[in-house]
Amino acid sequence: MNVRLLYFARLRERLGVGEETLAFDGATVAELLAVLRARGGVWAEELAPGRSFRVAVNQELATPDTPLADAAEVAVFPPVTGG
Amino acid sequence: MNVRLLYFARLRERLGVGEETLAFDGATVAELLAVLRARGGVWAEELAPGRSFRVAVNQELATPDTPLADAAEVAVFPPVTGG
Amino acid sequence: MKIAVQADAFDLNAEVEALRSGRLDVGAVASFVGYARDLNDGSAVRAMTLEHYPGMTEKALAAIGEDAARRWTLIDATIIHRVGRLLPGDPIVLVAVASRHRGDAFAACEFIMDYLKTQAPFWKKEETATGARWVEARSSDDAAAARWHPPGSEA
Amino acid sequence: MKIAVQADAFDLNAEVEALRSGRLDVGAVASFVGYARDLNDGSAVRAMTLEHYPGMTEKALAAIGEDAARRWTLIDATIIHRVGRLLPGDPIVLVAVASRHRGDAFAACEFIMDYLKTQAPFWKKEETATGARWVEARSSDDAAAARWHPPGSEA
Repeated sequence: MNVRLLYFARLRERLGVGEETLAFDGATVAELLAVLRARGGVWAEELAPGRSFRVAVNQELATPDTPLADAAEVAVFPPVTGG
Repeated sequence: MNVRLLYFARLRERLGVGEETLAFDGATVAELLAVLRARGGVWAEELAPGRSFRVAVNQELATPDTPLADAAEVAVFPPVTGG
Repeated sequence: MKIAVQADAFDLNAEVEALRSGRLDVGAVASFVGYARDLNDGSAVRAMTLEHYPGMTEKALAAIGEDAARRWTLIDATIIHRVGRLLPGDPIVLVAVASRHRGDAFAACEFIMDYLKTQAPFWKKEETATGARWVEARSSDDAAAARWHPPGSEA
Repeated sequence: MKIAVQADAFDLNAEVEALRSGRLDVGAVASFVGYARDLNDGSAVRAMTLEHYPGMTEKALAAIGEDAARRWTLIDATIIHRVGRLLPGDPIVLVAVASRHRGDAFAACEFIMDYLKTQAPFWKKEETATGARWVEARSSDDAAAARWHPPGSEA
């Protein structure tokens, strides 16, 4: 299946990409993050377990076990700082 | 000594007076209230112990034992309802 | 601190702008406006008249504001209360508090309103279909003010 | 409920009047405006740029407002957040809540701000003398939001 990935703010700048479409065979957010970390370099560093970032699936805040379906919109971003 | 008495809101209407100057020989708010109650009628009724009213001396909220000096401004009024 | 007791309406924008003007360290302004409602204690209200105790009113409002400034880290505050005859929908009271961070502004603004409701000498008389009546004080207002200073906790 | 994410400034008077217009049962409007400060974490800030996640932002703000409306007795609420480049002194966010009684308006307004700070996808990038930097999330904001929903208390 394909998922659409979005990156925001400091993570967008550090990863050097704002959005991408990724072919992905896993079932959860945790598995998707493992695929991204496997890219190594800044991906492994910024998305390491224990780093402070958030994931939203279809525009709702998600957890590692949130399931992913085909065409899911998955956003990865730093803790929010608005208001 | 003389004290200046002010009455507000429902008490002003019930007592039928907005202000008066009173010759008074006592020393505290409690003694002044006793003098006013001794007028009988609506005075005894509205200022009876247990009725809900407030006293300010020189524009500060007072208690029964607040002392009174000559020319004190003493206001008697219902619980406030502004805001 | 600006304290005003007036018959005229106030302008929320103008008051908030005056409160923070030239202060680029203001991160937060919490404000409250109280309005005359058309219904109170089950009766339709046609109008109300606000009476106050000139002299004591201004002192009481200033004391409430200074107390707030001691309890929280504030930059400035404005308290305006109207008097005279008001119609349903008319604004009655404005409290606005400027601070660096929002927690101080929110807490001080609510504190000022709670104390104003129980300590400042204003009285409302309502005109209803069955005649005029003085509004009775609410025990919920005493309870709101007591939240900030539980009996016996301080002098 | 009005939810808006916009580059333009907002008008506090106009928003508060729209919020309560034609509703004579409104007794209280609590509002909050957050401003860009000229100093943050010890550095002078020349300007800031607010980025957001279009689509999710509006949903998150609406969800926060609806949550407030379930917790308190509200008449209406307005939430406006600006995005794009802002200068010190510029207003960033407006939350205004109308209710019959002030306790509901104050609590809901502060609740919305606390949740907005931790749940709505906005990010600030500040321009300082030593370059641009992304603002780091504050643990005090998480703590403020957690006040309303202690861990483990509800689903």
